[in-house]
Amino acid sequence: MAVITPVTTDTVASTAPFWRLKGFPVIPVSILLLIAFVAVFADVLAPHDPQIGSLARRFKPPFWLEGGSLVYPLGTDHVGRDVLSRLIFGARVSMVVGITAVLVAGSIGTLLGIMSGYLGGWADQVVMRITDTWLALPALTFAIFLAAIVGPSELNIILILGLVYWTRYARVIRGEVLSLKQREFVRLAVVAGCSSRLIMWRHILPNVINSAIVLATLMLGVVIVTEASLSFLGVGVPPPKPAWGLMMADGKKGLMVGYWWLTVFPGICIMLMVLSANLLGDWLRVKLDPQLRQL
Amino acid sequence: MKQYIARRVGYSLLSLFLLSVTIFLFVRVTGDPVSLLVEPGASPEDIENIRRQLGLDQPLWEQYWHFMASLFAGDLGQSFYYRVPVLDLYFQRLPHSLLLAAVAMALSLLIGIPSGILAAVRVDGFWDSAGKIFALLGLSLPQFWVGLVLILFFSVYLGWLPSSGSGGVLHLLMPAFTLGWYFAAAHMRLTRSSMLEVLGSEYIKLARLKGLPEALVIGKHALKNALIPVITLAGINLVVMINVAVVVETVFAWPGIGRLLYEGITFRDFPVVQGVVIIGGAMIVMVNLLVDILYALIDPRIRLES
Amino acid sequence: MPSPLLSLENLSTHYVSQQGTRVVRAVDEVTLSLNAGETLGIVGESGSGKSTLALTILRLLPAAARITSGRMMFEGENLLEKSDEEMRQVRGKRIAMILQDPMASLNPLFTIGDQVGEPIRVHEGASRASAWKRAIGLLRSVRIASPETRVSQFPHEMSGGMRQRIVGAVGISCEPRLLIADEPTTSLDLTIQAQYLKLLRDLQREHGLALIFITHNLGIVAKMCDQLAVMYAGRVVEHGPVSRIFNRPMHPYTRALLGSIPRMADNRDHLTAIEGQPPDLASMPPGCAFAPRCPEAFDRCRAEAPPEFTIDHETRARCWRAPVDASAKAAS
Amino acid sequence: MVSLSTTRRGVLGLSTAAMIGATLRATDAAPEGELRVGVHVSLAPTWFDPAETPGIITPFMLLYAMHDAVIKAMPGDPMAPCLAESCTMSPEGLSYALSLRKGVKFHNGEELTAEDVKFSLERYRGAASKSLRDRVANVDIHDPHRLTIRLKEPWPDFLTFYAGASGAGWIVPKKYVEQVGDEGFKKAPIGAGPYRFVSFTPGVELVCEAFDGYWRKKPAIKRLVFKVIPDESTRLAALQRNEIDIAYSIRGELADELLRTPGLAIKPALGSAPYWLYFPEQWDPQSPWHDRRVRQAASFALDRKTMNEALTLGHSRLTGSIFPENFEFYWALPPPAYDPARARKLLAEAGHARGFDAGDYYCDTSYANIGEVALNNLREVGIRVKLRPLERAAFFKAYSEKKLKNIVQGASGAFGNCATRAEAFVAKGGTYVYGSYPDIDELFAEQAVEMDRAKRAATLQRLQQLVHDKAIYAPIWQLAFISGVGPRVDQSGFGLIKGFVYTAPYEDLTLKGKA
Repeated sequence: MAVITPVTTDTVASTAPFWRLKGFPVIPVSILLLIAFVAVFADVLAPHDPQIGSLARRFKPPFWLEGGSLVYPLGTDHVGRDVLSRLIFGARVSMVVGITAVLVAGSIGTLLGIMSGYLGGWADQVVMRITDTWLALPALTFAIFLAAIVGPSELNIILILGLVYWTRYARVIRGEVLSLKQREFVRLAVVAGCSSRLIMWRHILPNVINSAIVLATLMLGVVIVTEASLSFLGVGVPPPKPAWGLMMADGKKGLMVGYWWLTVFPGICIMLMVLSANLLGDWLRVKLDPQLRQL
Repeated sequence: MKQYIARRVGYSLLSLFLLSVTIFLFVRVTGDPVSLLVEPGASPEDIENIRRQLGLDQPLWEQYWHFMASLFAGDLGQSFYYRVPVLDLYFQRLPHSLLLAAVAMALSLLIGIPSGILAAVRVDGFWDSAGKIFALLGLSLPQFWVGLVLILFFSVYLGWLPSSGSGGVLHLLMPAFTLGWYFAAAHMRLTRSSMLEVLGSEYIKLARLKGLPEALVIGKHALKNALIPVITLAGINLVVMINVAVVVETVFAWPGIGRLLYEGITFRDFPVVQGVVIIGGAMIVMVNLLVDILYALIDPRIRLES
Repeated sequence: MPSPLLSLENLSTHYVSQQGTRVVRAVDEVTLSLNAGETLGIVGESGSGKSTLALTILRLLPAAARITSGRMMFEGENLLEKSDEEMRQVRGKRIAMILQDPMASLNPLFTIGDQVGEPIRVHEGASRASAWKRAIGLLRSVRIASPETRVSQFPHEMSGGMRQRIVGAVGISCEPRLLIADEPTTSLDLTIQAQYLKLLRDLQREHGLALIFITHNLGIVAKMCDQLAVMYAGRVVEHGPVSRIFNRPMHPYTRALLGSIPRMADNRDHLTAIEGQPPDLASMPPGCAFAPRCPEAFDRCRAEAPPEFTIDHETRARCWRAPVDASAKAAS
Repeated sequence: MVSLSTTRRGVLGLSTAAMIGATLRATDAAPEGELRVGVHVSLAPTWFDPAETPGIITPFMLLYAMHDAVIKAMPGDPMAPCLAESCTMSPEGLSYALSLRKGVKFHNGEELTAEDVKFSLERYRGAASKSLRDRVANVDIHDPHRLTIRLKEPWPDFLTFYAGASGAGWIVPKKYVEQVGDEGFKKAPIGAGPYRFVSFTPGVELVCEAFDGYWRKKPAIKRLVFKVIPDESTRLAALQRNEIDIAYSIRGELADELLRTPGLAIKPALGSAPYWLYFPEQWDPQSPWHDRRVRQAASFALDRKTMNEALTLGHSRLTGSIFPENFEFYWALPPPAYDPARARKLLAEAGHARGFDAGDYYCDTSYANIGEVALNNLREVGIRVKLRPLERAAFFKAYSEKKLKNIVQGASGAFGNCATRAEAFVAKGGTYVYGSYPDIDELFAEQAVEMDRAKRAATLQRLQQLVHDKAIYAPIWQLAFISGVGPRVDQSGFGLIKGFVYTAPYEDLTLKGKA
């Protein structure tokens, strides 16, 4: 039978589509929960200190290969650190970096997006000019400069990623606000004499929060992969912190030499996390978009 | 309409001005090119000498004034590292970047559009998931890793493709794929959502009511409409690709703009960084401007709103 | 009596939610028939299942909808037994439909000629050139001035009324036996609306079309239709000749509708004169769906849904009172 | 050139140079084949012009191919007369008489004369150009092949700078340069070296072709291609695929692969940049680093040998000095022993029996791998630090602006001698000096005015002793630069010239099967 799919409108325009999954995305959410679990209990789960190694036992392969042992189940890296322990602690670093960076970007972007969209005029001009400038500056360039200014540390990487990516939020949220402004309840609130601040806080924010959440899940992936690229360019999370992106950048040389476990394991972790976040985001799009709740 | 365009152009120029100040200051506060042109511990005389040669002994505002004045004269200055005009460098690299971006975009659309259509037409089916996940994978893996795995497999192991550099078509394949794959997810998503939107439209309903075969409904009526936003995005992304391919260009030793910029940053080659960022910014601002104006021409509501 | 062109028997279409827990009976046990050349009006409030019924006849339902029971006989064939491919060949060729929003029904990126001629090319295998020629003729027959130039223009170059008529031209392009018009005039202003209705009637006469006219405007029904089916909550609550229903409505809902009849001039979108809300189709009351709003409801109405009573060969109604009233009237 | 060890005064005889020329002179067969070199940095056109030579070693990679010098480092002789047949210093040290080799031709066929030598020296504006200009009075040309460089005052280091630490002694054709100008010269450089410039594509490659008329010998290989491949993994892949024959800078585990892949060879060359840890807070009485025992402990904690094995396959030279071994006035110090027990004991004596949190460990991102290992070593004895790798430009900016704290991992490959190195890194007021000791400053001031070389050497040795005794630095090593060589190469040229990390001299390189 031919299919006519109901007309749907995207809340988040153009950057990503609305997605339909059969029910709850069980696998992606389980993966994310697992990563979160590992991140929280890293201290208990990790068999070794992730930051300490010894050159005497560098490049040990995973246990099932010749020369590997169960002491270091997934092998050791170029400084002789346990790859499994680094992956486990890496979950924490990547989760913290990813989520906080998205929060930073999301808060700045949502706030400015709302102000820009609702207040219009002068405020709008300032915010939009800044976003234009930001967008014209390649993200990595910007990140390298910021890294040079503030120096590398986990916290600074979070700030950098947040500062690089807030504009994406600002643009989307502003667009949403512009259409919300035309809606009855906002007009009613204006007529009822609510202050602009109250309207933005009480009426606009709750209505854009869904889009912000959806965008956040999609941005999580972007942020984590960017973090890896920054490490590749030498301005990411500083070693010996076990971040997945850093592990990949550090281990990339090993790839050519047959030490595949150095990059493949963190690669799988990043891939699973990013894929899951994206699939969850796409599902949330459908769930959180009121226009799609009818069926 | 004229007024609208004039205003948008004005904003764009303002943005570019902000960009020029930002990049001018950024590049200066974050490092000293002289310390990179000599070994640490070089004699103060040599350092002073180089500083004078590069014009870094002048006060900041004077440097900025000089930079802006030359910019309006169409001169972006001389590279500290290469000691040749930045524009020369830029136009030597630009064809490579354009080529890479164009092929990468073609590959990206080749992945993104079919998987997007499949995802929209076969919602929740096997092909939906397969296409979706394939397109998303490009986004989920760091480019440097994808690049190295490709080199390892196609160059070292199979020996089919040259590992790096530029030259023939074969040189282009791996970097273009790596770059294109990263962007494929965005094109897939937009194709999918745009396709779904179009499929829900009245004219698609009518096309079906006419008794057209499904292939004709999708391939003719829906696709052509659904591709409009995708092509718009592709246009913007093409410009973006030219400017952000640092990682791919580094891994594959591709002599493009991204690497020029990256090396400019690492050497604090102020004129190169300023020049590349400003030209890149102008390109992006211009494309956005064009899109805005085109949409305004199509949709009068936008004009009223802003 | 000749066998009707279209007869629907006990036709039901349900929407099933993804989890399978919610079932919406959008079309429920509908029995209708229509003879060649006749016009059947279907009226009802928004959400009463009119449009779903139309799409059910064409088997062009959304993914979540299922035709759960019944038969659809068209020219002696059961449409429900046809394969998707066979069904596709029915659409546009033997049964055509004009959509609610003709303004949006034309693809903005293709020429008028292409879109009007398309069914001819697909169904009759006509060449591009001959389809083009036929399209010009069709435009002329829907009273489009200078069709030779219009044919190579794009939809945005046309006025609303013209696009409306072009959609009509698409509908009749393959000379179908049955044309379904789903509220084709709601988006038009009054003069154009009247012109369009006249056009439809002319076309019907010229081509011997059977017409199903879906509307909520009883004024139009009075002008256009031979038969009338009144739908409420997915069911046909009353069915019969227009003149009989207007003069002697059997169902309280029909009476309420007639009581709130808008004039032609009164282009209201909703029938709001009846108090209360239509029921939630997913959780229907056990009895008659109209009972909560019905001024004449009694206990049985609320406990047990009434079957379709056939009062005479041209009068059927779903109301416990109908047979009683009918006999009362007959007696009087 | 960084490699020069001692300054030769007096006559530089013909002997060594002539011998090298004789023994290495190959057959007169026409050059054939192509050698492709994978280069780790972007080649800059400034490097085609000796006059622009900055104070880094990289440009010499190209100078050795396209140009020739009056005197330059050659195999077996760090100061081999090349374009000069002899160089004689006058007894009072005020002038140097050069006698040029006859019949030397530039790539355009013109003969190299004393005019070109004078022009090149006067035109020179790169590193150390000010020192040269300040001290050189004038250049007298006697005839096309004889000239005298006169100094304003005796300058014992003249040859160090003229023949080594600058590009002033590398000769460009005066007539040609005047004709095409500086810009034109960079676009189509002409020199007197064994290879002539063919084409240059920025960011991609430089192509050179053998110059049949090279005075020393006819190069064996027809074409030289320098390909820019910035990523070292990609460089290795290109070498494995025989896309290139020589891959510069293959580090760490990638070098292991060179050993493992049949046909590939590893070519380590010792550069002259020592690496060290610096303790910028040692002058702050509040800081734990104020205690010399703590600084010594840090040095004892470093397992330099294992680090060397792991990161540079044992090819780096462990050192106990921040001065490179080939510098004038160098005083050899053995590398400190690896003795964690002693380190812990010293720490305990200093009141840190349980170790202490030592703050940050700053380094240049490109050498964070050293830092990662050092970090583990330090932690093992109880010095807990956090690695803070800074991107190169930012690192040196912060280092020189004295913004770094706790531990700094530094390095220097600057030209000069032990005095210049001490000036920048030890003596009061130096660019990278966060604090100083009066006795050292005194010694430094003393040597600066000492004209007697032997006395100056003694003073500088005492200074080096003090730097060691006070544990101002914890030196690590002189880093080995490891390159890979493919199966087609016979003589790769690595290590022929002491202290030079690139392949040279190019005319001596050969491919297999092609004599």
